[in-house]
Amino acid sequence: MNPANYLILAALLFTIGTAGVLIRRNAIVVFMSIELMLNAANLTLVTFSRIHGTLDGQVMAFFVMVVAAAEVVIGLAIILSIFRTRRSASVDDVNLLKY
Amino acid sequence: MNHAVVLAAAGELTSTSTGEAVTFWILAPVAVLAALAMILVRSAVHSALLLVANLFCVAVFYLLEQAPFLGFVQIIVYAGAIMVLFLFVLMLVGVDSSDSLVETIRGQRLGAVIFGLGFAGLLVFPIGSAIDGVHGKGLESANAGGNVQAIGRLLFSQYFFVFEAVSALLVVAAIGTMVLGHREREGGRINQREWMRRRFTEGRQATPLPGPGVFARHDSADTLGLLPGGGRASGIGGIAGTAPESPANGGPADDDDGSGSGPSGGGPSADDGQLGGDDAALAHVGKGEQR
Amino acid sequence: MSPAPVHYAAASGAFSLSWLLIALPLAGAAVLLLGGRRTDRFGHLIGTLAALASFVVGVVLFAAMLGRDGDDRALSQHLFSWIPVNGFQVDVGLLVDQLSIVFVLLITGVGTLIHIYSIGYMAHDPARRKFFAYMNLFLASMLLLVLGNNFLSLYAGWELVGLSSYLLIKFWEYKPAAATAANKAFYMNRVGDVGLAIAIMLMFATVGSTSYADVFGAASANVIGYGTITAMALLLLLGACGKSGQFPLQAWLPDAMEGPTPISALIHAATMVTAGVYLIVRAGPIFDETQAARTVVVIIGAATILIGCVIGCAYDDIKKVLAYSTVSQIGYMFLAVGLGPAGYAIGIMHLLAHGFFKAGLFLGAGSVIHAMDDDQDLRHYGGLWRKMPITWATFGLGFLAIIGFPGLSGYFTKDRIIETAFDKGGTSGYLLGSIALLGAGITAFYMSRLFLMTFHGKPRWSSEGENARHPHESPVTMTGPMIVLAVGSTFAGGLFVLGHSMQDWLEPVAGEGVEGVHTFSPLVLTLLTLVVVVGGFAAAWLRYQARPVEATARPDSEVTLVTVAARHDLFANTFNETVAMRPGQYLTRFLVWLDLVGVDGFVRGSAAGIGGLSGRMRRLQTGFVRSYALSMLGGAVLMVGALLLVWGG
Amino acid sequence: MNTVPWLTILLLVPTVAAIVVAAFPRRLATQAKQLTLAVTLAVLVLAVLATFAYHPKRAGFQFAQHHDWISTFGISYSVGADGISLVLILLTAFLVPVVVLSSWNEFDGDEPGGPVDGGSLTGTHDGAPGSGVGSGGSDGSGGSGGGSSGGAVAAVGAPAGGGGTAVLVAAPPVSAETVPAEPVAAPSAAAPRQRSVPVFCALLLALEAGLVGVFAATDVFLFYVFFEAILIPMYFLIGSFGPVKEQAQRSYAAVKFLIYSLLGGLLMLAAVIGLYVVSAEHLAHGTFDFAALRQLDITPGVQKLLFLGFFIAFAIKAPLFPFHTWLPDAGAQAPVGGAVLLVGLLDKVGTFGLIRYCIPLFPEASDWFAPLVLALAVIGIFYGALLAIGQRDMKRLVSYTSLAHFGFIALGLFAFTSQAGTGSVLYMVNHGLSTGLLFLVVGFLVARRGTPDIGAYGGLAKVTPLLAGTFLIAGLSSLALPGTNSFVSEFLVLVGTFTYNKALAIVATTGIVLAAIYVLYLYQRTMTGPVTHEANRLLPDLSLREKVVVAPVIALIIGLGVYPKPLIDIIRPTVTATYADIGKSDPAPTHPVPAAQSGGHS
Repeated sequence: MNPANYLILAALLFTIGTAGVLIRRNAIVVFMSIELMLNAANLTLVTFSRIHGTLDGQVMAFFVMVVAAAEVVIGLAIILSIFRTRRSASVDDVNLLKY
Repeated sequence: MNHAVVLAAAGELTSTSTGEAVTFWILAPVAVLAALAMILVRSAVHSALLLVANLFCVAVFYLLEQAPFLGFVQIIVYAGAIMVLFLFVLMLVGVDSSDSLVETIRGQRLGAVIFGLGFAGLLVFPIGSAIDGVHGKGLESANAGGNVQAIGRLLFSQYFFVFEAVSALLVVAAIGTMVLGHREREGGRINQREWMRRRFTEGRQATPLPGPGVFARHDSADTLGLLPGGGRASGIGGIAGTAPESPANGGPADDDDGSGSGPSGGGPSADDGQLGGDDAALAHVGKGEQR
Repeated sequence: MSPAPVHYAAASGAFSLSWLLIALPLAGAAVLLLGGRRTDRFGHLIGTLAALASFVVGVVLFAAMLGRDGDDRALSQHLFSWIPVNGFQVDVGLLVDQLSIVFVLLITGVGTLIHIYSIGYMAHDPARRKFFAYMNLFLASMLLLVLGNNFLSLYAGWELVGLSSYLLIKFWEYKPAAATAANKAFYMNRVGDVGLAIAIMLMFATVGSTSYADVFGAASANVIGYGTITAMALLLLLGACGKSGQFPLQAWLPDAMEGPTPISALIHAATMVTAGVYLIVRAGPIFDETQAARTVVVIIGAATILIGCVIGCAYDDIKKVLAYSTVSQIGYMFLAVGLGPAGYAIGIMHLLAHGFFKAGLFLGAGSVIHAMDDDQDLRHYGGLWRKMPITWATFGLGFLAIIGFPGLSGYFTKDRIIETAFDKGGTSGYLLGSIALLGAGITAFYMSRLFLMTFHGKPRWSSEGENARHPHESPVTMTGPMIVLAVGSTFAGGLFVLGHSMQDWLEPVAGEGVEGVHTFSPLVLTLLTLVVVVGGFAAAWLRYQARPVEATARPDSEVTLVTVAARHDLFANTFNETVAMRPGQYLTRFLVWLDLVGVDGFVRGSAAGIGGLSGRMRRLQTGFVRSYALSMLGGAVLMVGALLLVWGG
Repeated sequence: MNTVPWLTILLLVPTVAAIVVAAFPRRLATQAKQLTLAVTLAVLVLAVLATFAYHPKRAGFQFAQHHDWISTFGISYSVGADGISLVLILLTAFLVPVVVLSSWNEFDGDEPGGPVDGGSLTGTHDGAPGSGVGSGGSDGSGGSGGGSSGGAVAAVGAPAGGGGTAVLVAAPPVSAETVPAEPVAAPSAAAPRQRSVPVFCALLLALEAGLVGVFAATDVFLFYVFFEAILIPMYFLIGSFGPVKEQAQRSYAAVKFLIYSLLGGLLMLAAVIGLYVVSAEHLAHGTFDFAALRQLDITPGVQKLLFLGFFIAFAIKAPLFPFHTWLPDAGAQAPVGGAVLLVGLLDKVGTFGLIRYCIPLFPEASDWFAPLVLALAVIGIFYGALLAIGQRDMKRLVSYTSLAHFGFIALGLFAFTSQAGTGSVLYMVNHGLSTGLLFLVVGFLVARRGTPDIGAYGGLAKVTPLLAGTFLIAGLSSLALPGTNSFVSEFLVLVGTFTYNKALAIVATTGIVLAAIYVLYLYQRTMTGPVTHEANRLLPDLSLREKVVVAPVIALIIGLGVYPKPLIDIIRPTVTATYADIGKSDPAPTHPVPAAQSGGHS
């Protein structure tokens, strides 16, 4: 089966993830979209690993996952600390750093 | 032994290209729809679950692409741990804190659509045309002794340094979370004597609250149980009516200001407002006593 | 026939002292100016001594020159190299020849007399020392002008003379009118000087040097193209008109009467205003080559004669009348000089004669003004001859000389000019001759008017009442020079003309007038001028002696148009103002505005523009994370697009 | 080559003195002034000795010294003097002591006009933390100051108020000799702030050092370094030592001057680097050495660009027509001493640059741009004169007159004949003297009366005859009367231009009438006529100090007018060589005098 399909799928997922980041205001949903984008990237990596016939892609994907995990942990902690002081998890409320 | 079988099955699965194609064409739309739904659905929990669905599809794709290890790691780590973490935080932040889909920033949605499509178009068309017709060598040779063994060999040989760096990263992440999560305790350590004194100061609910389900349908941080007196219980030790910002005034409709205690233990850190309330009362009492 | 080829012998013997001529008055001026208050008491004596000493040196040089034979009287002395830049080698040197020694004698002679006169005239003026300092400065610069052997030193003298006239016109500085008159004089002189400067530059461009020897050598060898030499001559003429107050630039001379009277006598009658005539005669070889330039000179001369005479009749201020008479007399000189080699000598003769009698007239007027407590209005005079007999006598002689009473100097020199004008021949000859004749008539009229209104008729002043006048004869220091000048003005004419003495004297420098055919025999011509002069005198007699003179002039409405025009200097000043001054003011105001708004505005504007731009750019930082994410995505899309374009294509 | 390193000495003496004087505490004002005067006079003596040691006949740079500085880029500390730079160094050495002497007690009681209000120098920071004027590198002028408005900031005077921008001037690395680090005097709140005289003297010395450096440098980069270095002292002179009352305009003028010159400087920097690159292509190793760069034959296209870079910087510095608007503001707001140096010397760097760098380095481009420059020059002559006539403020008026004079200088430089070139270099010196004297006299008037507005004066000739006489001599020199120095140079410029292009010269010559108008009209409004204001009646005439200041300048004005030969002999060979190098020769007279004819002394 032609691997290009996977790549196109991954591209689509990545774009949807990006759109999610841009559109949603709830921090956590934004965060989930980022996770989706990471997944799309992983999918691309695995597909290329298959195309090239070496496992480097998969190792990369693996590392991506680990980094994603670390990132999620920190991200959520930040969201929580913001929520604790700001009483809202909306991304737009955090807009004091402006002109 | 049985996981070897599963691995082998996953391997056959992919070998017959037609099987792979069939699975792909079934799961691909599912994945896309799940993703689309995730960003469009109002409730955060629903989008979390949709994301889980998407993750599962991707996991299957990994399996299709001779990456069984990654597939299962995906399911275990991603779907299992990370998504649970999300749900957990969702619970803390407020399950129904879904935001209205009305866009506040002018031109944001339009821009998102344009650039999104632009980006997708750029990725798909030129790159797609470049990759088209390439069949790739497949991973039979690489996965010879089994995918996990091969990855393991790579991990501890070529990528050893990266492996160490990433582990360091994880340690840092953990510490980071603790730092962010930690909150200094305002007052001194509240020992048992102190709790008892608070419990019986005048005008507080001395007896324990009725168990969950007696009146309230559920008592989570965001939808608190109803007290007999009609007010809402505001988490542990809530005092009906007396606290200055008593829950009765009801903060923003969709999320009550009561928040569950932080996920990690480390002392009964009732939400800030509430604690504030006790202090005020205490301070009031305190002042009274000292005078 | 152009003058003999130009060669100057090196100055030797007495002539090596020629630099003293300039040095003495210059030293006098320096001592008086730098001396400050301490030299107040004897300042005027130093000044007069300096002038006298310079006169003595002049006479010595004149005597030495008489000793040499005709052709060997041009002696040049090199002083020092002034501006040595590759091709442009300018040295300061002195040229003492027939023409310049004549001028030296006139300048130092009349100058000394006027210095003596000023002792009396300025006796009660606190700043007398400064007056004598500036007078000495004037003498030095005038001598530099006439003695220079290089057009550039002539130009230096030219402007320094302008400066001293500026300083002396505004001598009574507290009078605003004097200051404006001085400025006006300097500006108009400067306009003339521009012409002279450009002429000198043209000389350098064509001949490669600005010294007389080279320029006249090239001119007489008619190496220079006709167009260039005509341009050169016309530019020199512009300079001459500026300095001598001729037709286009004559507005400043009457205003210069604001200065003290000795100054009007010395500078604005005898010496400075004749510098223009000197320039044309000195640049003879150039003017000989271009007929066109000479015609222009003649036209300007004729025009100025008429202008001077007409306006002279209308003014009641004694000094203004004399000023306009000077303008017209110099017109005569320009007319004579413009007639080519024939006229040079005659022009110089009239110049010298005029120097004497006009200075005499001015000093007489000064003594009258002095006596009448500085009142210069003719209508307040009358019957003064009894009170001031000496002034009456000297003024009378000068008056007779100027109108050309037979036997006196004016008669000889002015008639020769009229004669030469007629001898030019052809219609132009008749036209010019008749203009000169008409001029003589009108001159007779206004000079008689002035004389009669001042000295004869019923006195229109009173010795009592609030503006009481006590006319009295001036002290001897003032009447002495007047007498000398009166004597000079009677005999000078005869001395110069009879026996061609002056003509032969100037021949090597100014060339020999051809004794061509006379359109009228000399006798007929003399009778003709006499008739005209007597007619003018009679008209004045009837008008101002027979009938009583009104104390105040009739208003413009009752007076003929010509008189009204004459009272406003034939609208020369209004013309200058409308053409030059007012547009200049508007232009200045506009440019000041333009500079503030335009050029500076652009600078400030660009600064404000950048400020505004950055203000707007600031708005981009909305604070919303999502808009930043959008711009990042936008950037990514553009980058990928660009990369694909570059590599993908 | 000459053994005595004259130029380095001339450069070091003022630098060291500047650092020493800056270290003087505020109360030792008079000692500071005396030391400064002694040093500047010593520099003058040195300069004169150098002139005697200079051999006009010998071509090329004399007193040349060459030490590598940043060898990687071929930048070297190389100095050398030719006719043009030596004369301008002489002018610098002469004018600075005159300025020191003339502003001797300008800051003691400050303007007699009014008591010094608290905020004269404090640069009220209105609360903003002291906007320290830190310029990188060694010459941090340490301008930190207490926030409170009352607090006295004795710093070099952060030009606060509107222009309180922290001026981070990218000071060139080596500029040890520019404004020396000055200890921040303890802010004494009580006494009304007087401006620190030691700092004023230090600034003057630093400016003198910078100017000597600019004229002596024969390495293009070193020239650029000094070109920027002289901006800093001038900026502070204008910013904090100008008239007391107009605090806002003062900082506006200072900032405008700095940014305008910096803009020019940056363009020049680009051109300098371009030059380096071009030299790297042609020669094995890129260099900034002037002599080497002169031999390069750069393609006309590149030449035009590089020429523009240099030309715009110099056109801004010596204000030519469109770039002049900073001069009147700076001239009006600078202290009199500063204004004399600004107009007398700083602007000369621009015209000096034109003949030293623009014309020799880019001959074809100079030819190509010549019509444009000549047009700007002639416009400048008329524009400057007309604006001068229309001014109310005397200092602005004198600044505009120097715009007209620079028109003449630029005209002479780009007429490509040795007469015009020698004339314009001589004009630079003469303009320094005549406009310098004019500014000094205006300064005396402003010191007496407190206001530069012409309306406040009238009829002073009677009250102060000596001052009026000096004013007249300065005016006459400014309108180029024969007998004064300017006439020689102006006539040379006009004659040189005439042989190059007749029409241009004729138009320019008519400019001298306007010169007469603005000088005499000013003299008339201030000096002649009755005494209009009571205050004018008792103005003191020139004091002994002022006479001592004015006397040498007048002597030079008249001396150079009568006998300019020594100066011309120094300038002429260099200018002729410069023009000969780029293939320009004086047009021969069209009808030369037949040799036989000129018997008399030519």
